[in-house]
Amino acid sequence: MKNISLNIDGKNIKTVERKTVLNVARENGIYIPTLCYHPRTKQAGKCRICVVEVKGLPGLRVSCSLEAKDGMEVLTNTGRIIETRKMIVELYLSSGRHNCISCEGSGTCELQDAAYHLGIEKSSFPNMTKDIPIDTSSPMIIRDMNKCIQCYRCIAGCNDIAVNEVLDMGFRSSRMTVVCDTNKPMGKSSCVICGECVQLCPTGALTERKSATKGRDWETGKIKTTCPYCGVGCQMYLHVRDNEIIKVTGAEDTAPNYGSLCIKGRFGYDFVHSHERLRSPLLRKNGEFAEVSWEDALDFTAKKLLEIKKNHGPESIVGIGCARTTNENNYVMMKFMRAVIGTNNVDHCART
Amino acid sequence: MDDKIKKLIIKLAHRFPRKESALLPALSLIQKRNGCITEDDLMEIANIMNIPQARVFSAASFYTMLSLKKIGKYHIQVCTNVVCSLLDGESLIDYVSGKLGIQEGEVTPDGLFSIASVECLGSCGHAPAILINMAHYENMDLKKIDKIIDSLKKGEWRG
Amino acid sequence: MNNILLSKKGIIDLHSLKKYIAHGGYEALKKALSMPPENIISMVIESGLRGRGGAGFPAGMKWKFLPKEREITKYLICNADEGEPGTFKDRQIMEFDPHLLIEGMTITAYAIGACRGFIYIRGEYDWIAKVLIRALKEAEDHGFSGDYILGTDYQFCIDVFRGAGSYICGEETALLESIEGKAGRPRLKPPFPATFGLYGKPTVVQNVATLSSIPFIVNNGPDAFKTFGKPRNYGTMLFGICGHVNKPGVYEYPMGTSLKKLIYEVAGGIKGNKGLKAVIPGGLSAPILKADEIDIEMDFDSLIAAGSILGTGGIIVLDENVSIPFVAQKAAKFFAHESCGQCTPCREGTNIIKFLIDRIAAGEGSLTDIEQVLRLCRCIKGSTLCAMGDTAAFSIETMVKKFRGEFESLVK
Amino acid sequence: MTNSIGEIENSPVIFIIGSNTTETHPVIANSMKRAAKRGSRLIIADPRKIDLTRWATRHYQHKVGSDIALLNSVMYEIIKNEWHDREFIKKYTEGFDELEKTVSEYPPERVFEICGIPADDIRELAMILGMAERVALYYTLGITEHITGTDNVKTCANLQMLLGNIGKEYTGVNPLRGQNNVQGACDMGVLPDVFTDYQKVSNPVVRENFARAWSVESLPDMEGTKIPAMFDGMLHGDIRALYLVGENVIMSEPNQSHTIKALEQLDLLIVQDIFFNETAKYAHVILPAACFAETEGTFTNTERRIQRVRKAVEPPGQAKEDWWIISELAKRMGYAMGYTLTEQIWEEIRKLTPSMSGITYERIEREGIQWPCPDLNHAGTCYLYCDNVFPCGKAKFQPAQWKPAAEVPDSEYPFVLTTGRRLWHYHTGTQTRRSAGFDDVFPEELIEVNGKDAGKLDIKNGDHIWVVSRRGRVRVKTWVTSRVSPGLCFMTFHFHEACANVLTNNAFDPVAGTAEYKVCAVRLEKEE
Repeated sequence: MKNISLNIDGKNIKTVERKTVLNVARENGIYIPTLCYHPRTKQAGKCRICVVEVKGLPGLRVSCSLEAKDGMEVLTNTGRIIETRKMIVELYLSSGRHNCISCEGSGTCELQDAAYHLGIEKSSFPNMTKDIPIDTSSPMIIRDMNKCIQCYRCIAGCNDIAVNEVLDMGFRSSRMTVVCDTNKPMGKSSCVICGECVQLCPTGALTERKSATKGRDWETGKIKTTCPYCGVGCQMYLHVRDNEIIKVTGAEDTAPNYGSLCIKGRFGYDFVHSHERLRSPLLRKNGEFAEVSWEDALDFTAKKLLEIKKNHGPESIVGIGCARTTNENNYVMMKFMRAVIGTNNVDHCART
Repeated sequence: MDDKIKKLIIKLAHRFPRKESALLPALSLIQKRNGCITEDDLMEIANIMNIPQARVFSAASFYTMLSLKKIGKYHIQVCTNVVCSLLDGESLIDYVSGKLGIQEGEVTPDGLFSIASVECLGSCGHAPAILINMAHYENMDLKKIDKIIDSLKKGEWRG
Repeated sequence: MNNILLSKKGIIDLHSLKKYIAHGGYEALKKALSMPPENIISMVIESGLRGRGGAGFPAGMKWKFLPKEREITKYLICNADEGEPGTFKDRQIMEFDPHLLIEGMTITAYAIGACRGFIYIRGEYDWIAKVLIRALKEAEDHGFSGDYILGTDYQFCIDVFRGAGSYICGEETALLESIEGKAGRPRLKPPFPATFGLYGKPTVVQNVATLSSIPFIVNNGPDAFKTFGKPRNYGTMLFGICGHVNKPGVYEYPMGTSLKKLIYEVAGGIKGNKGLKAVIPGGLSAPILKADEIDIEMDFDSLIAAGSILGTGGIIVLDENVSIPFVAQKAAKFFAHESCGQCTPCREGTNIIKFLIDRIAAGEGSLTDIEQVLRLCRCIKGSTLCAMGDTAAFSIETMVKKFRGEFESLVK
Repeated sequence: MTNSIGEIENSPVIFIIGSNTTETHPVIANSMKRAAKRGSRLIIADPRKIDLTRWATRHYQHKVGSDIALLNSVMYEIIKNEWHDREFIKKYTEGFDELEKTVSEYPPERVFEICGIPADDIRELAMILGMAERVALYYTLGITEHITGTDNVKTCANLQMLLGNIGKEYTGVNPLRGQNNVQGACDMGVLPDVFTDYQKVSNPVVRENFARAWSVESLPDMEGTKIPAMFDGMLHGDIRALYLVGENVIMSEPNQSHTIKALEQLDLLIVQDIFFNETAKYAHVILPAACFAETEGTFTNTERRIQRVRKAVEPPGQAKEDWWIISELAKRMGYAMGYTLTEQIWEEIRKLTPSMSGITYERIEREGIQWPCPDLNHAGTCYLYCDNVFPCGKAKFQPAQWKPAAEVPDSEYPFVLTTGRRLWHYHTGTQTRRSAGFDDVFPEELIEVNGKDAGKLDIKNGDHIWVVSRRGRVRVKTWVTSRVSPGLCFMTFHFHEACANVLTNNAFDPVAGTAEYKVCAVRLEKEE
């Protein structure tokens, strides 16, 4: 790729071609607010908050869709730009119900960020909000269209990334809103609840139902790990607060899934904290299971295994490993059967 | 959706370089025949053209000539934009509303009439204008509209 | 005048192929098919013909942007979606002289190598669509359209595609979306239709009057075309004059004709001999001109210089009794209703402008409301995805600025 | 997978046979749908009208268990039309003549009788695959869970070798692994005949190597018992103890009553799990294990990518990580493993596993690496056999003959039951059914029945019916749908209330030991 150099806010920047002005600016520590742009859904040009001025070009240009060219001179914070950005944030604030106090999106909300950076507390435009009922029909996702900023990211995610093709934009003008199928409640639509839309939503319009009130984003630790379901091996973050997983999000910067998950990976985590989890070793005594200490359980098991090995030979013992647990655990299991029991009678359900 | 319309839509779908181009013609066809587009129609069209239902809804809810709600057999649309209203077009809508006893967006109890105000009909040179279903009427006045509505009531209509 | 587009005005039954041919129709097509396509493009560039849809982009240049390769599928689309208040010129051609448009399209398609064309006509023009369909059928039956045009192996067929009620579909990329079976929302540009148009293929979108000028240029040569109008603004324009005039209608006059002349001579002056208050010179989205500003030549460049635009050439004449806040209300209602909703400044901005102007007109507004309208207009300009936001803001801003007194007299 | 997930999106032709990808591997299906949307040809051969067919260029709905016949016929047409890759075959393969001979018995007209796809459609499929520059083939358990599973896989490989679709980007034979670490468990040698990296237990050098590393005198050389044979062994009394780590065999093994009978014979059943599942009821001792979120380690995904698993929360109560439990047992049996961290285990693995030698925890901190990765400077391998070097020298065509399933419908059991999974649940449901919301979306098992059959039996959508096989009966709600063709039904094993494995046949493939979950004969009875 060809090297180019351009000037942003008086700063000479060297980069390579085929990048957007937005990305070049961000790579060089220049803040440009965005709402509809997301690296995974690419340029959108809808919210218009990322506008910049370019010498020689009329009007304002949206930096998310403007290709950086050699010799370009870009300004990102002129009076006109700031005035436009402020107007956009105020338009959102007066057309939607953006109340951060108990919003699940608070802390990760990109509208909140933009308002903060522009120093906007409230809109000076008249209040145009409509009271749209909150869609709670989906078992996993809460849709509060009062907080929707029509950025199209959920639609792009649903149609271009996950290709489930459930969402689209219905109606027009200020009545324009995201619809599921033929304007059905999400829970009655053909939505397969992959949650791609939730992950891409810049505000609190789409949130995880199970995570509600469980913890603010800044209160959680995020641990990157591998999904425990199918063989795709999606990379994801477990959001943890007080030793509890409260949310799962896809890891956007790594193979193989680049942020996508399915219903199981994204929402099937709470079995971890099920009250039905086994908490103590159990021994069957007179047909009933009784809680015992690890010492007792292990002593009993080891003794019994040694006894059977002695009386019936190692071949009378078989082990079934687990396609669900780690390589390390499986290796240790295989080693145990071969080195300790002395048999190759070890298998797992590779076939189911 | 009856089989006849379905066949027509399938035929439409083959007319264009890509099937989905028949979406608007298909929706307009149903609108014209049935006076509104039902949810079943939307799903059926999505099925025929193999496009997402949401996309069909997106289009059906975007265009003003398509209606997702039942409208009257005669849908009277009065232009209320600049030129027509400067030439007293707005009194037309009040008059029709009074005559039929319904407000904008309502349907008469017999299902015969509904009224809507619309943006420019492209008749600025012959303002004021109204559109009844697909028929244009230009240079309107109260007398003319009276006559039209009366003839519609009597079932003598050319459109 | 009626030199180029309405030259056959008044001929009875001109829409029939027989009549059209009897008056020299399809001669240009015959001539064109004997020429190399690139010569037609050069001819059109030479004529200086600019698009009559509003933007005024040179037509031949637009065609030149298309890839030359014959094997690449290309489309030609006629934009007949005139829907802007004050605009009713194209219907004049389509209704009375449909073959002129068909001939112009067929020549253009041959020049750019398109095999398929669409006439995108607004849904409300049902009867005109029927006229076009009938004319197309006749043209096809007689070898002027369809397969083997005039015995050559050139093929080009045209479909009439009806809109369903959306002003924004007059924007060329929204129009493409609409033909593709979607809501008509403009696309982000670039890419432009010339490289990524209908179904992602190179496409030319051209207004009815533009395409209908082509037969004249081919028949008479670019110089003949240039005898009308003035440098950079050659040819004639269809002016639709409406509102408070004695003889509203569509008139063909050369580019650069005086607005004053058009109102007072051509359209017979102000109705009821009243005084003139203002004129909207190019469809509702053109910034308003005060009565003392109408001594102006009607062409692309002169109007821009005067702080307005030629737009569609639809002239709305407002007499002295008209309340400008009322006109602003209508304009705001129109733009708020027709905004596709895709980008924030246009979607929310036009909605709030409408709310504020309604409030002012109802006598419940304040000076701050006027300031807020102006602030919105200022910020919307240049920041929207397509040109509609710009023009909406420009049009309303001008009304408020030029007639501020009227607005102020309404507020508390 | 010979190739990688990342290649899917740009593959010109994607051929999917026996994989309900949108439901079983949703995120991979996303790539396939994206590919289809941008113009790739998505070709599906599946007995059911699975959701992915909505995006498919073509769907060939062949009969369950007729894969070999169909593919052989496709190869018949390919060879007949000379669409095969002669150069590749000549240079890199052997056994083409045998293949040619075998497939010559499968003209499309004859195969129509077996698979139900009209001869012209078979020809069309052959043409699409044969004329394509590159084809990537994907399959899942629809190919393997048959008594001819091994032959089915070989036939897929034959097709791809015939077309030269091996060792290149956007090609390959790509099984999509059903469980998060089934690839890893195999790689780790949790199989009766191999150590890690598929090193044979029968090889004395290998045994010697492992014995030295593990500080034991010798290691057993006799190939061990596969799962299906284990249950037979329990019934015969040869096998007295079963150490079961994280498997709910009662639900997941075919022919449930047979499984229960076998477990009841044991002197010792050790169940190490995270839940008290259906199988735990038969245990003598139950050991509580930590789950994926409570442990450090690695998983290997379907494209051979070794990725980190990290501890996020503490295990509940006294639950412990598997490796800890196993090494504590070993200690009590006189063998000290001496691990304190999983990284130590991994270091040991990579020393004994040549294809993973280059992979360390540090290197996969941000993104996993695909084996083979023989040394620390190796970047990992996106697709195998890139120089057409095969482990066995030349790639060998292994032609196979079609044969019918072990149990075919008859007048008493007139329907074919095939089984699989649904998007909404996983495996035996131990995880998804204990996660909130899943039972709201899909609360109970549904048997898919075609409308024609339902009409004949007077069954309405939503009716509960009895499904009966020679091995058992379950009561289940019906879903009348055109997803299945007449004569075919579909169920899953997610719900213990109505588990398909009560009905399934435990006949298995003699080589792989995989049971025929995909075919058994059943009868549908209306509930009185």
